[in-house]
Amino acid sequence: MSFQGSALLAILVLLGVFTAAPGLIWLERRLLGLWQDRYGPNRVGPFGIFQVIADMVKILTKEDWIPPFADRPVFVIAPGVIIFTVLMSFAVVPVAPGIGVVDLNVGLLFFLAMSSLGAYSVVLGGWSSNNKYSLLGGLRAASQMISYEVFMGLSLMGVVVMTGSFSMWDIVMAQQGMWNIVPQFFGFVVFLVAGVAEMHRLPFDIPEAESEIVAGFHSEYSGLKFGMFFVGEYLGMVVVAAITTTLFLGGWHGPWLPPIVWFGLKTFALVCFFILLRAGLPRPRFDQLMSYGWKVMLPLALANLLVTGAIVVL
Amino acid sequence: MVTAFYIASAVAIAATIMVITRTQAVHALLYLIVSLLSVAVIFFCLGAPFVAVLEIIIYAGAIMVLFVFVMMLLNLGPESAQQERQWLNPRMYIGPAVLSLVLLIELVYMINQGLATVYSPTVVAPREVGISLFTTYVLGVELAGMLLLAGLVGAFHLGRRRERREHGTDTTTQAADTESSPNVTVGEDS
Amino acid sequence: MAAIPLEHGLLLAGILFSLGVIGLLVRRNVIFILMSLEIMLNAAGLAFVAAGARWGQADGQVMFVFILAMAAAEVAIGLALVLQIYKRLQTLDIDLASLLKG
Amino acid sequence: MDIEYQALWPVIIVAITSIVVLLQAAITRRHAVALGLTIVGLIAAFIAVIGVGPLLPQSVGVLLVMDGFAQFFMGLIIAAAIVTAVLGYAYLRRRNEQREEFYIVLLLATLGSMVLTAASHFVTFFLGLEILSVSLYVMIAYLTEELAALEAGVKYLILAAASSAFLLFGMALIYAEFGTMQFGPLADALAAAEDLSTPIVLVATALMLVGIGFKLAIVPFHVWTPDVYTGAPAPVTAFVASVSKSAVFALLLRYFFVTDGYQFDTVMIALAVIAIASMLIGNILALIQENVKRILAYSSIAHLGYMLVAFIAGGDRALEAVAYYLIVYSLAVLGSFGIISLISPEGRERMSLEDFRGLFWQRPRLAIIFTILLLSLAGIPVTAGFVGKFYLVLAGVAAAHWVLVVVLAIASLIGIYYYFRIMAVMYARRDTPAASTPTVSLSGATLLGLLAAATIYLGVYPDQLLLLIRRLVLTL
Repeated sequence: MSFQGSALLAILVLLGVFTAAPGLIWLERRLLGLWQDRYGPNRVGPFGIFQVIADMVKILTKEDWIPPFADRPVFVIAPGVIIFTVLMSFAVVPVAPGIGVVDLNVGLLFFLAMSSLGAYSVVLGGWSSNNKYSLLGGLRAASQMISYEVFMGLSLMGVVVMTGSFSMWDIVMAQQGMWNIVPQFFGFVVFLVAGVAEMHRLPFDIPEAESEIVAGFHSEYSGLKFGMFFVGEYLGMVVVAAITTTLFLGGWHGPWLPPIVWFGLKTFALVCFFILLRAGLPRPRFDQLMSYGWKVMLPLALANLLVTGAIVVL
Repeated sequence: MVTAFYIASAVAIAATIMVITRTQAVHALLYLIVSLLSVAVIFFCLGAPFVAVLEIIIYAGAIMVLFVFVMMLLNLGPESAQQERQWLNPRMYIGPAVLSLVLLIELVYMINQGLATVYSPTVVAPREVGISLFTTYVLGVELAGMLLLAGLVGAFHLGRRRERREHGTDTTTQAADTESSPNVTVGEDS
Repeated sequence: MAAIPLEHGLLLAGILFSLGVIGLLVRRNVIFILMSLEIMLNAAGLAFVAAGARWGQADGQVMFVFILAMAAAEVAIGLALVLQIYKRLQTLDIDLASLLKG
Repeated sequence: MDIEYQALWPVIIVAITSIVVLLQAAITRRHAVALGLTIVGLIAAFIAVIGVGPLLPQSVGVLLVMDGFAQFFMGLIIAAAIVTAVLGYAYLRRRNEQREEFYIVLLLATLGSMVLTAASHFVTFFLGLEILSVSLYVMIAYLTEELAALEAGVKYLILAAASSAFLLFGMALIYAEFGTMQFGPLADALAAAEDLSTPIVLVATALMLVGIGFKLAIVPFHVWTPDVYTGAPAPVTAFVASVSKSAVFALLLRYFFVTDGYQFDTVMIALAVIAIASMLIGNILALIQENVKRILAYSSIAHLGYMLVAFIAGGDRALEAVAYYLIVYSLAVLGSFGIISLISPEGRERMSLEDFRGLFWQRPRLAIIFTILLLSLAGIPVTAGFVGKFYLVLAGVAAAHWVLVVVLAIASLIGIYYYFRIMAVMYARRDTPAASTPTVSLSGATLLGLLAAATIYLGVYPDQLLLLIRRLVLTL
């Protein structure tokens, strides 16, 4: 892959991702409406499809206020971090044969690295706001994301053991015959749960938990910076969906349709699943979240890795 | 690659200088993270992609988060930065700087004398590192496990919060507070 | 891949190490001291990786992994102690915490 | 790749025991059970150390090598760990603290020390040292209620981590130059190199000596010693003074003997200066202390200096002398800190000289035991300390290091003064009635009696131990 080619692809992927985000916001609100037996946005344009654009205009024109008691530089950096890490994660996703930014031999680890850096955006946002609710949100985020990172990494190692490579492309190639979800079902489950926790989506949105700690880490944010957190969360959802598709659902593999469509469909289905989760599940308490992670997810991920390793060796 | 190496080196040095001169702990930590990230880039340039990513995941992503976590618990406000500024009189740097300079000159001299070999880094892929870890160094991995166990037990014991003992009475406080300590999140698997 | 002279890798490690030493000696706040220690350990790890790259062996990287494990254990205990000391003294000044002088 | 693990049973048993105690603490917290499991595990490991004898010498992969040398020091370390565990039981029984973790970290520290004695590779060298250090941070700061303990823990952590960083940097430079981290091949590479005075080797060795010197607490890396010895609980101090130093000294011996560190004149001169400084400064500073733990701390700096004299001499005689002296020294310091931990009531430790006034009239047996141990430390005839020091001097004389030997003699004379000062206080009459001392636990007192008896026995009949040392240690 030449440099120009990959740069072009990078731009295309970025554009695709950025146009996907507003669409997702609309989709989520409509789907939530559907599942919760109400309308959702339906005034601006047909099916409320321009609602997002209206919201965007509102967010962009709002005063971008930095509280005087906040730690300015950190306050400004925090929302940028999440956008940066999420977009970097897309670099290693193989969309279709030949379409993808880069094939790293440590691609999977690169994704984990970026998701672990993503924790800073929430943590620093919470700290720099200098507000007790934000601080609590930041503390919760730090412990939640660090803990769930452990299981996330462990749940993926089963796939790595089976494929014998950290490269995303190799992993997709290896799923020609059978998708990894079959032999790695428990890995899939753990990764999905950990993924939801990592991007702190509902029901694991403990760091922001409006009903307990106002809006947690982004209480003090407004305008564009708030928008970045907001968009970052949606992009995070897409990343996790895309990575799950790649690692467990056979990536672009599928009959009849062109690879890129298969990839898109699978990712889309997963995104809808995440939205369904939000519609269907209540938020757990913080200590429940932690003990669920350490007492259920960790043993499950370890057992999965152990069994996979044993089978591969034998 | 070579250019990337030198740029990353410059960034690493600059960021590290910022770390040791900041007064606000979180700012210093952010610079430290930048420094670690640029060291990761350097690892990549040196043909060691595996440790490059580990540097980000574990060093920048886990150990440093632990630092932030503790800083949030301590809630060091602007006063502590003020205090730090008073302590950090520029003159204080002179002595240690001279000492370190001597150390550095020694190192530079020695490195120039010793290894005048230009080498082209061969990429040592994760697979090779993994195979090496689990064959030759498998005992080392076990020992590293025991090391982490010591760290875990130690952090649990030392970081444990407990009720203050009542004066005069000799109540043994136990068990009740074993769950309340959130700072046992150090069980990172390497 | 183009050549990077080994001494430049080691040199960078040396510079970072020296900066860590300066931080260690100048700082009085325990948190900063711990950060300086991290800089030093990381520099030592960098030296190992550079050395491993010279010989084209995985050993340098293996050693780095062990250094990571050690740094994690060290920081966990160091920060636990910091929390206890702060709770007791309300300061992190290493000089104030000196009952034991002699 | 097949690795022969049979010879490693002692190490494996200690590792398993630590996990068993951990699980026990998770299920039910019983102090006595934790002690019992620890002792059983350590005794099993000790038996295993003797049992693996016929298999030796055996290399375990490239990382470890089990030989008579490792066997000898492992035996010493395990025995000292058993003593520490019993003392710790008596000590923690009187404290309001979660107790079981102590045994876990004690076992891990023992494990790290054992790994050090058998290390034949930088990786095990480093990991053994770190397991030991990390466990020691916890043991030193174990009583989190006490500010002094916390402070000692933080100081030790900062200095130990810094010294580890120096050590690592030195190792990295050697690896960069020679491309191997295993002691054996490294020795070959060193022998093959035409010019040994290249700066890189010297600087790397110097950096590594900083790391090792710190662990041995020799001048100028001794600053932590008095604070840590005073702040840490007495049984832990005993462990730091005996086990941690024996293990690191064993490693130093192996590293220097295998890679022939004696060929570097500069390094040997530096070591000689360090030895002289340690002997003099340790003893002189000990003179002005009013705290028994601090006196013992400074005296331990001096004792390491004595051992360096023999170490610098090199050869089989040095190995013999150092091995013998480490046994003698461990007996004495374990016993001395054991006394302090036994007579300390709940809460505060008894460690100022005044606390010892009139001890003889209150607890004659303990006072006599302490006297024997102090005499041994001072190197008075009939005690093991005399024989040990005799061999150290012999090694120095044989190598014709007259300056070192003379300094050793002068330093020992200074030392006698402060040991007798403690004794004089013990036998003096008290004017004011003493505060009641706690009941001394029977197991602890018996143990100390045994240590004192062994000190006398080795002073009168040193032959058997010497034969054992010749058979085991000289396999290096």
